[in-house]
Amino acid sequence: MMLERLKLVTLVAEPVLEERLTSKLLELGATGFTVTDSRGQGSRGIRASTVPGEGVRIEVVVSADVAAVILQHVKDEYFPSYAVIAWVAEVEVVRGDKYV
Amino acid sequence: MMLERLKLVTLVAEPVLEERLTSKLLELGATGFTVTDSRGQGSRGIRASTVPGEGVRIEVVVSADVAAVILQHVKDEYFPSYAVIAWVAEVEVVRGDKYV
Amino acid sequence: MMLERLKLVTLVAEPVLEERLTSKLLELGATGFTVTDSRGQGSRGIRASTVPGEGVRIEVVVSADVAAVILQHVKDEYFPSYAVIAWVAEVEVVRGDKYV
Amino acid sequence: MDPIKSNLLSPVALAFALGVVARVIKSEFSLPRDVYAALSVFLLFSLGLKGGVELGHADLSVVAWPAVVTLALGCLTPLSAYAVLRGLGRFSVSDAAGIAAHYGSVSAVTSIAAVTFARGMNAEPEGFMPTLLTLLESPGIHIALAIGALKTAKPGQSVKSVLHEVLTGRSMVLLVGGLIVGLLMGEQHWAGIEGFFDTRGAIFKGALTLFLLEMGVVAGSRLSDLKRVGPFLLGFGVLMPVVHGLAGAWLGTLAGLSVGGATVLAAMAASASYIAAPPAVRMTLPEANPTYYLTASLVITFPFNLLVGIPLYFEAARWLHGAGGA
Amino acid sequence: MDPIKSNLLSPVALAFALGVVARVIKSEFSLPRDVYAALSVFLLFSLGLKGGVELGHADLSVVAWPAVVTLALGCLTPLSAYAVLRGLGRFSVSDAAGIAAHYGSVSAVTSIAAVTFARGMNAEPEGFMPTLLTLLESPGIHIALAIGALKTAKPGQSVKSVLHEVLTGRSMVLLVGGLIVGLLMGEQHWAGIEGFFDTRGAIFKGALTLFLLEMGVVAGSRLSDLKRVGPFLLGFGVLMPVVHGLAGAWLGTLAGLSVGGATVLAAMAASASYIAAPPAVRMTLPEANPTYYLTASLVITFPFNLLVGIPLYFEAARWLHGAGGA
Amino acid sequence: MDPIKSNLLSPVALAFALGVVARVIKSEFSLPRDVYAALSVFLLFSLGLKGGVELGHADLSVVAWPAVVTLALGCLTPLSAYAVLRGLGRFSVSDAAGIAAHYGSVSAVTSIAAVTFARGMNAEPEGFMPTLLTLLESPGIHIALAIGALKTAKPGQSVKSVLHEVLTGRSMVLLVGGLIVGLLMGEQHWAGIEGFFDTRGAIFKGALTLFLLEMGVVAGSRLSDLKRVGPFLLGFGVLMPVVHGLAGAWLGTLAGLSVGGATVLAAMAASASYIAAPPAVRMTLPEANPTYYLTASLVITFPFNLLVGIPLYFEAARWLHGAGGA
Ligand SMILES: Nc1ncnc2c1ncn2[C@@H]1O[C@H](COP(=O)(O)O)[C@@H](O)[C@H]1O
Ligand SMILES: Nc1ncnc2c1ncn2[C@@H]1O[C@H](COP(=O)(O)O)[C@@H](O)[C@H]1O
Ligand SMILES: Nc1ncnc2c1ncn2[C@@H]1O[C@H](COP(=O)(O)O)[C@@H](O)[C@H]1O
Ligand code: NA
Ligand code: NA
Ligand code: NA
Repeated sequence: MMLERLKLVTLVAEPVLEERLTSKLLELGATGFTVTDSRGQGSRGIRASTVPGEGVRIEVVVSADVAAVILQHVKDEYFPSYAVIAWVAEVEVVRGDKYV
Repeated sequence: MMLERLKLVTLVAEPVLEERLTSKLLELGATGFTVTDSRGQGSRGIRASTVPGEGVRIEVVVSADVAAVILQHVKDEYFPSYAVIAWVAEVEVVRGDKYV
Repeated sequence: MMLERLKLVTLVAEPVLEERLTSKLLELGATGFTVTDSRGQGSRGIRASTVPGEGVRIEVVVSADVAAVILQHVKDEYFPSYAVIAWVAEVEVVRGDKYV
Repeated sequence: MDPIKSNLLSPVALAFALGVVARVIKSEFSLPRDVYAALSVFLLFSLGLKGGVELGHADLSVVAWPAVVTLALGCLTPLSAYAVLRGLGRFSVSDAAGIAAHYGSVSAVTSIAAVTFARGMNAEPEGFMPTLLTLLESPGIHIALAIGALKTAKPGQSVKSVLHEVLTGRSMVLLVGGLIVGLLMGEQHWAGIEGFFDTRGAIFKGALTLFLLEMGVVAGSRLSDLKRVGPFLLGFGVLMPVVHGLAGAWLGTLAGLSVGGATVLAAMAASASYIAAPPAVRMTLPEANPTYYLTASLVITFPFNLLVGIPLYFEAARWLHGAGGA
Repeated sequence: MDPIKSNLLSPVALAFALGVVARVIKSEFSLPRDVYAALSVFLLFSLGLKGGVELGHADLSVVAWPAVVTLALGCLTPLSAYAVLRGLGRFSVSDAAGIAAHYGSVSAVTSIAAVTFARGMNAEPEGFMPTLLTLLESPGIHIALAIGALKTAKPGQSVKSVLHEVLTGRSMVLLVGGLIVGLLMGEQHWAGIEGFFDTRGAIFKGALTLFLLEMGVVAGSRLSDLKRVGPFLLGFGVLMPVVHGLAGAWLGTLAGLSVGGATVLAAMAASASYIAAPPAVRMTLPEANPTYYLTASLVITFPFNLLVGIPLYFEAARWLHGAGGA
Repeated sequence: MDPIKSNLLSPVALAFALGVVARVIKSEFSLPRDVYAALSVFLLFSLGLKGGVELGHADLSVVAWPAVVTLALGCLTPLSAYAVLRGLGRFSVSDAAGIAAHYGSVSAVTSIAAVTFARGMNAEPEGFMPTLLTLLESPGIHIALAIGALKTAKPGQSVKSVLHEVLTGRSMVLLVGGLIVGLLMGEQHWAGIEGFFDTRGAIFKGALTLFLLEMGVVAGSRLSDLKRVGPFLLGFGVLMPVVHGLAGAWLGTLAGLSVGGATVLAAMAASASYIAAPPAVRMTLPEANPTYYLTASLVITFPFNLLVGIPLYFEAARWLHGAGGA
């Protein structure tokens, strides 16, 4: 089967950022996203939400270019003041043309 | 430590498909699966469940062969009419022989 | 942008182990972790929790060395008697120096 | 106050409207998923229990005819809906069958609202209405799905597994299970829990109010879909219930139901399922567009019945009873 | 109606049966996890509060002997369970200790069902029963885990951390915390919230009914495990409770408890924990097979006590009181 | 019993303390997130409904002055808090504005606790207090955020979107929505659901007790943050409420409120928001340290008001009314 090589960007962020981040992702070129609720702990320990550690885990399958733009945006806009982590993995996607 | 190179297939699908998909995965050769609840948005915008965007995120660690069979099945059976996305990543698994 | 190549270790384990595992992860060198609730099925079928299949899915971004130590620990301490699965993937991380 | 106005100012109608408004002003407010589910468990189980206790007092001969007409409505309403959608609306087989499955089944909350309304009008419905509700829930779904399965080449899932799905679904377990539990436990045990489960009590009505607040949010979040379904379905979502409702009021009256009972049967016939039908249709008729059936049942027909339909069916039932001699 | 039959037709027993049936017919019905947790919070906290209010009225000298025999039961029941499982059942040390920890502890819901049952039989239990419940919860777990830890080389987790886990577990916080809050707040404040938390009220009983509906689902989903545990454990899950229950009824009567109080103490002794014990055992004795202890406590002993055991202990308590002169 | 002692032994105060203790002893106990959310929906909606029903009876001229002083408090309290934090406390603009937004807004639960307390002291507050609550919720947040936005270069998010966020937030929808629903539905419909939603009833008080149990857990889990905020904020979290509370009691009395009403207005002015303000501040002033504003409002000011502040404001209101002639 034809699989397309794409990037899977995963962001874990404070819940308060969910709506802002997901609309930005679409704006930056993502065609969709998947969100799950999470809890966790990090090194900076910004205890940002009423219950410390609550987060949203946002996954987005995108082209390498869009991935780079997303990461740059997250780094510039969110890393300085928010509890956010971002990582990228290589994935192969079925009908990947839909997501670029 | 001995790690086995295997495939991690991730499916995000409408909740109504959970049971059907997971039994099929086992039938196709998976030895297990992990499910989390998700919400999201996609390009096709089938507003399939009462609350649009609700989904289940199914992860399954399998051999490359089984991965191919699973993806083919999902593509043929579900892509035409259902809100489903599928991607595959390379992973290394502890005691990977258990999962093939 | 500078991205650091790191490892993403994912553990799916019985809920009863959450606290023990996450503190151990920090002890072994992880700087943080992200947890989501899951359900699933596996080959060993230890029906460990009141509701069979309930689990916690723990993700941790670490250096390759720490990843190896974590996997060894999980293999030695948890594989014999607990329902646990562990896999590792390659990821690229924004500001990855924070996580090593 | 006249029935329609009183109905529009009832807590359930106002709570539903508040939910819709909250969504229209883009509020993030919504009840947690699990709490919404818990409320529906409570409402359905209460309905079943109370119905079971009442059924214990009922004379079988009094229940027989209403049961027969209820089953008749369960067979006729999906057929009439299918015929209208296919013949006049030019919908595809899958879409027509999918929508018909919803209108052939029943919305428990609409039936509860009708019971509350009738009581407020001093027309206490028969105690065995929950029994009729369970009879009406599944036949319509199966008939419509059977049409769809017969007429389309590649059914999404075996009919048998979907039949099982519907018959063992949440509302069936709670309603039928509640009925049996209510029947078996008897008056004395019921007395101990009546203060909690009584469908006439404040807890039940309060839970219903909160449930409708969230239903308003859900309906409101699909409001934009109204544009996507086209004018035919808009009209269908209002007129089909009226036809089914009047048929229900008429058959109910013929079968000997009181004004209250005929009103509730009418509301049940007029209502469209939005709990049992959607997953069954989604699995069996994947080509049917969910936007059509979800919007029609949830965004058009449900609020129409809640706000306008129920008082209308009540007036019809009253008129039919008057014509019948009272 | 005779006690056993009346008990089988109580809402809690019927709701439990309905939950089991729902799972047997493979219904997808189940209460959301969080709602189930919330119900148990409400039940345990109500029990604690009410117990605290009652404890405020109690004479310390009246509580002393019952407390002593309760602690004695907390030490004896894990030992007897361990001896039987190891000696007769030939279970491994871990398995025997793991199961014994469950039977040495207590199921709060069984104790609540016993209170409700005794009241229905006009044998109001002493108000300080919740105090006894808290005394009985943890010793058994610790004794059994200590045996397991001493006899197996590699304990899963330090005994200290598990001890902490059990003593600060949800049921302990709610029961002990509720007791203290109830004691401190006094009658006047209690009057303001009694309508909500009263363990005799409809809300409490309704919540208990819903809780048991879900417990039925949980037990039903483990029903297939009955085949895996073997005939010995099946017999153990029925006979061990009877032995512990009769011991409880006898010691309770000796300690001066009323028929109702002795029934409840018996039910507590007979019951097996399925909230506090499973995680403690899972962490400390990883080699113990969870299928054994979860099936025995949840699928065998819990329903047995609920349906048959409680009326039996009640008859025993009545007989013991009769023999004792009344 | 004297007010303070009676207040300390109220179920809500004790439940809060129990929650804190549970966390201090490192218990894993906590209410599920969704249940906590559901309780707050119920409390806020009940408050709104009841307030709406009462508003229907109120004379507009009686409400006018209290509304004016409430709005005045909504403008003054964020300014005074900002001035103190910046001038005396030497906090950064962002931190000062972020904390001021919390103290300019209001904690609904504190206001509910004040209503319950005043009633217990036979000083029934005016029925339109929930109306004042809605007036007081948002101005303070907006004023403080505006200061922050004007004085810092790079605002986290457009002020417009945050204004929308606050005005359509959960508590606004439930309070304002509830008010309108309560106003519209009228006495007769209210009678049917009063047993569930009545803020004087046992269900409301029971839900409040459970809510405070969890609030105790949340506050307890942030207890260690007390060390991080420094002595100034500790003092601020106790003294600022007293100043705002006395101002509220005085202005309320001037505006013609009864002792009960003035107490509740004082408690509202003294309270710091922990539902509406935190996300608004987090989005608009990302440089403001959340540990400061969450610890001050949730761990210091909330318990202070709950345990000591409310009785104090009550005494002040009584004294002011006495001085005013009664
Ligand atoms: N090394 C890590 N691995 C996985 N998740 C992490 C890691 N570090 C932080 N996180 C997640 O990112 C959130 C914020 O972390 P931080 O900004 O470092 O305090 C945490 O609550 C975790 O959910
Ligand atoms: N590009 C994407 N990245 C991550 N998840 C996606 C993406 N596109 C779609 N999804 C997920 O797949 C579901 C269905 O998408 P679709 O079929 O494209 O409407 C959505 O609800 C998302 O959860
Ligand atoms: N092949 C697999 N792919 C993904 N998750 C798995 C797989 N096998 C097991 N799991 C997860 O690991 C848990 C324990 O599995 P096991 O120990 O094999 O019974 C299951 O409940 C699943 O959540
Ligand atoms: Na219908
Ligand atoms: Na026991
Ligand atoms: Na304030």
